[in-house]
Amino acid sequence: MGEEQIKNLEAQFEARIARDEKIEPKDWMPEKYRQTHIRQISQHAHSEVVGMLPEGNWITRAPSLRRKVALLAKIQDEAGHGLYLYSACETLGVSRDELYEQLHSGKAKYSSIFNYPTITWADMGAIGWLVDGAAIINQVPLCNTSYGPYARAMVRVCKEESFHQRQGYEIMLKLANGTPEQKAMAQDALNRWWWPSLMMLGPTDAESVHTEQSMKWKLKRKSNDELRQQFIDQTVPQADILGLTIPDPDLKWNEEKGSYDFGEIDWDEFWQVVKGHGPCNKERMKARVGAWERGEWVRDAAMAYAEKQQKRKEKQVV
Amino acid sequence: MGEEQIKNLEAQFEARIARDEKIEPKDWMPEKYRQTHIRQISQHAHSEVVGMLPEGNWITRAPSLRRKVALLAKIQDEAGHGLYLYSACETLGVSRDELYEQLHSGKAKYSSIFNYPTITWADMGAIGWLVDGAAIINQVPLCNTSYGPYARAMVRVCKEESFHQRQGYEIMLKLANGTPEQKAMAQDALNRWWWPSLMMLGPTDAESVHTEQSMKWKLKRKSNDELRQQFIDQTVPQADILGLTIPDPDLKWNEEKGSYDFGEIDWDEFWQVVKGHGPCNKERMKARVGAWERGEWVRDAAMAYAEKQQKRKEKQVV
Amino acid sequence: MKENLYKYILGIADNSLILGQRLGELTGHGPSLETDIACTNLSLDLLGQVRSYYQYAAKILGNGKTEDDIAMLRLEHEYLNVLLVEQPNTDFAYSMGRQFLFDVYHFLFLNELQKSTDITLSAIAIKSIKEVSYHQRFSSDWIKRLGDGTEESHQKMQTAIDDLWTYTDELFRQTEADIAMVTEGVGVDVTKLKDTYYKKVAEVLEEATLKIPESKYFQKGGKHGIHTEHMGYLLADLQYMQRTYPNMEW
Amino acid sequence: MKENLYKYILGIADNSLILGQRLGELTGHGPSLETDIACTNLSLDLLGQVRSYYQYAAKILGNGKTEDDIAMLRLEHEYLNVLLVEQPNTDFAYSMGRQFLFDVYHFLFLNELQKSTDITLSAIAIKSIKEVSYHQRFSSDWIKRLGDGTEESHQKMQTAIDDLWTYTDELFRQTEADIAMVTEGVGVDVTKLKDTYYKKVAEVLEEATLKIPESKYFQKGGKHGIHTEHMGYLLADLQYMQRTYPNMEW
Repeated sequence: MGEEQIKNLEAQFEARIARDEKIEPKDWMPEKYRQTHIRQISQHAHSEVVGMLPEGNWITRAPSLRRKVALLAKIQDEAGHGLYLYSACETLGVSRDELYEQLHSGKAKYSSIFNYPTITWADMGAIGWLVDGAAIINQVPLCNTSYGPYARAMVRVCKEESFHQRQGYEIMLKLANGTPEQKAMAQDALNRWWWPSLMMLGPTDAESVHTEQSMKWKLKRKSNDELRQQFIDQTVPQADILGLTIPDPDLKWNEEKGSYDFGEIDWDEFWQVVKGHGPCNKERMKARVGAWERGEWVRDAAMAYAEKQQKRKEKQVV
Repeated sequence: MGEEQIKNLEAQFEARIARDEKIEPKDWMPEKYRQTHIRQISQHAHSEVVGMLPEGNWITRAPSLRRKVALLAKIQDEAGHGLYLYSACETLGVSRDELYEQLHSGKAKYSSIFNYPTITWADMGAIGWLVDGAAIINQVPLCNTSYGPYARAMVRVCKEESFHQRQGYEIMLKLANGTPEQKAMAQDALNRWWWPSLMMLGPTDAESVHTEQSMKWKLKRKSNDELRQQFIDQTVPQADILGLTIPDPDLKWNEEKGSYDFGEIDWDEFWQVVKGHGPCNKERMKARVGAWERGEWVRDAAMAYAEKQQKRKEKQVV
Repeated sequence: MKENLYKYILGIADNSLILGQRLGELTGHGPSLETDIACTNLSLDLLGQVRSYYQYAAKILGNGKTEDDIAMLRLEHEYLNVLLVEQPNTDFAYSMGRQFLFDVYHFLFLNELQKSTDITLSAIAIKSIKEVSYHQRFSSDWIKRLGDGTEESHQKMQTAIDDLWTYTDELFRQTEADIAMVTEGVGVDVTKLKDTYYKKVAEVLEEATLKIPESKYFQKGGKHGIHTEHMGYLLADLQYMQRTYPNMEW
Repeated sequence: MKENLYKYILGIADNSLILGQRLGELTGHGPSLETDIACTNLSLDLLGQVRSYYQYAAKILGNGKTEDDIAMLRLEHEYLNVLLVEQPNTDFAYSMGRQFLFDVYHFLFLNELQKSTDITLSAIAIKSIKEVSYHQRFSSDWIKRLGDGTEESHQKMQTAIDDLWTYTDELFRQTEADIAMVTEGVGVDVTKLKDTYYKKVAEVLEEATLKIPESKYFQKGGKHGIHTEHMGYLLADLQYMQRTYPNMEW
């Protein structure tokens, strides 16, 4: 294809996106669009899968049968999200095995928040309330993103996420209205998850790369700092209802701008975790890689069996 | 050596034993004597080592620091017993690695009692009281057995065993005088360990092989049934002091013979366990073989390091 | 209190509780995302059933104890599950072998329990049997895949079946409470399920090219509260929160 | 109550308790009978020391709580041990690496604690330092054997050291209680031990032909009761009996 032709295609492509048309797998797309989407969708899928681990840590110890069942269901949903996000990603011409390989080798990232440990039961509440809360703020705009398969996956994801968030908040509510030990447990979880949740919305706009391009492709509609402000403004009143204190002495209502001022985020910590030196980065990767390696003979067996079955069928037909 | 000569040596050898002289590693001995001793001493060593597992199962869960420390010390003693029994065995011209190989392949036996699970803390008491109690009855005569290294090892073993037995009894005493839950726990342990302990004294005389020869070599001084009677007569009053009931409806004092009558032992169970089908035979072997295999690289490293050090020393000397 | 009925319910529900707990350990650590989802689902189904049983048991107790008290605050010897379900997740072949050997039983059992004269038990059975029918298909499929997959998987699956076989006989033993409930028409006479069970199991094993173990030695104890050494550690986790924070709502 | 002193004692004793517990898991499962004996012995020594500390702590509490209440009935966030000692027995290299990185610190620490103005703490330190001097020799020897053994052992030992390194910095951090106790002449100023520690560790690592990790990223939290995910499971076992059978004597 000549350079002229490509430019032409690109112009048409951008015009379609501008008209809010969906791009589908068989449509022509610029290589950069494909790569950017593979990176973002797979990162999102990996986050769902790695995100199963911190919550999975409390399945065997959930304090009641009702909570145990709900936790299992939630983690099952996350595995499901992983599954359809990987599928969306595969429509861009990359295999799930390649994506796993990228995760396991450390080439692909996943959400840094899952590198924090779940130490108490209250963390199940805090993750639902804060982490899923921040995730929703990141994700709702993606229901209208330009790439069709991703947008459709996100519709389903967001619906379930907001159910998870309510569930998490309800765990917190029960603790906050419980015994002093339970209330202390809830406050402690808020203390530990608050700042990492704010960091989930990404680095400050000044440090953020890819933003402009992502805006154009509707992978992003607001800046990180805007989203962060939205999250804070939405969450502070929820904490008030719980009677819990947000661990930020600088947090206060700013009448003038109609939103909360808040303290400075420890970006050193953010980058430390992103670069692989968070409290659980190594454990999470060990768990995923370990599961994958321990499972190799199982996957091989399933493959071998399927091939045998196929041959048997073919024989029958003959 | 002519047949005549051998007969002569054998006669002298038996005469020495009859005079209560000790046989030492460098002395001439009949091959059958050597083999019988290798079998018995290694079996005894293996029992100490496998015996660490059921008790080791409660180290992390011991109910008080004092008990945890005592349990650790006891298991450490058992490892020590294993160590000097293997050493005694090695004096007969067999290596420890060969002995392990025999254990791991299932060729060598160990005491069947360790194929029962330790389910509650009270089992730590019952094992000390009953299992060590039965072991002592088996072992005290061996302090005067004919093979010197074995006899000397047994002197040390027996001293420590009787300390362990007292410790076990004291655990039971505390439970028996404790809360209803604790007393029930003690009774339950007695129920589960009583019959297996009786079986520890070996099959009935009618079924017992090797007995005559072993008597001559002072590997045995009393028959299995005599030892069993001794154990029962000694243990029943101890149970009475605890206020616990021995799980044998046929148990009663026989004024005439001056000892207890007791019910029939389930020899089917005995042989099932001996043949490898007890509750924990597989687990015990998995644990031992697993530890050995996981430890291979460590032992290799220690060997390689020792060789390097040796060479360095030699260089220095040169 | 109807002591026999209470114990009878525990005997059923504890199997599902402990197996559900074991399955829960696998979440996030399985060989593929698909198996993770499926195993989590098995766990979910079983624990859902458990709740119905314990809620009924709590009603029978009638002393204010809740389903969670029953699930998480008994002493080890008060759990009446069979030894099979408490066996650890040694590898995926063990997990699937355990599941399969239980599912075949579970399905036959619920099929009969549907006819119980106790309407609550019958209702739970009717509700659960569809789920368990799926469980059975799922685990049977994996037995076939692993048994008739690669040489390595065949070996591992055979080892798992051989090891777990020793716990199958207990499924068909009856406690005194069981017998009393059978007499009343409430309980299922499990002794009558035994032949069908071994026949069904043999069919799947044969299709999976696996040998049917010949050992005649079996382990028992769970139905009388005497468990394997694995059980204590499982309970330490299961009960952790309820023991550490007693009398609280969650 | 002397709150700072109480917390200070816990900070010391919890390290030994949790490490002793980890060592106890190894008993019967080590690479040789000799290492089994040695590791059991380390555990014994540490738990012996722990008893002295907690008995003293119980006296300070003065509310009838015993050494066992303190050892086994606190909530997770009330345990003040460093993260290093709670790390699991991943393999023998990890167990020895953890031991070595702690022993070097422990020896330096006790050496100073001997001079404490608190005579009980000073007495415990004097009594314990011989044991810990042996521990340090034992673990250093194993670092050398594994580091300078085979290629495989070198690799494993390096991996363990690299992973555990991230937990060393916390040893030299001070809580408010620590600082208060240093001021009173009771506590040891651990910040002053840091250089000597890394120098000693480096010497052994070098002799063991191991690389000294260069990472400047460290983990912390244990001294403030914020532990790793491993801790909860360790406590579930440690506390099992005391939680399940409260208020009993053993």
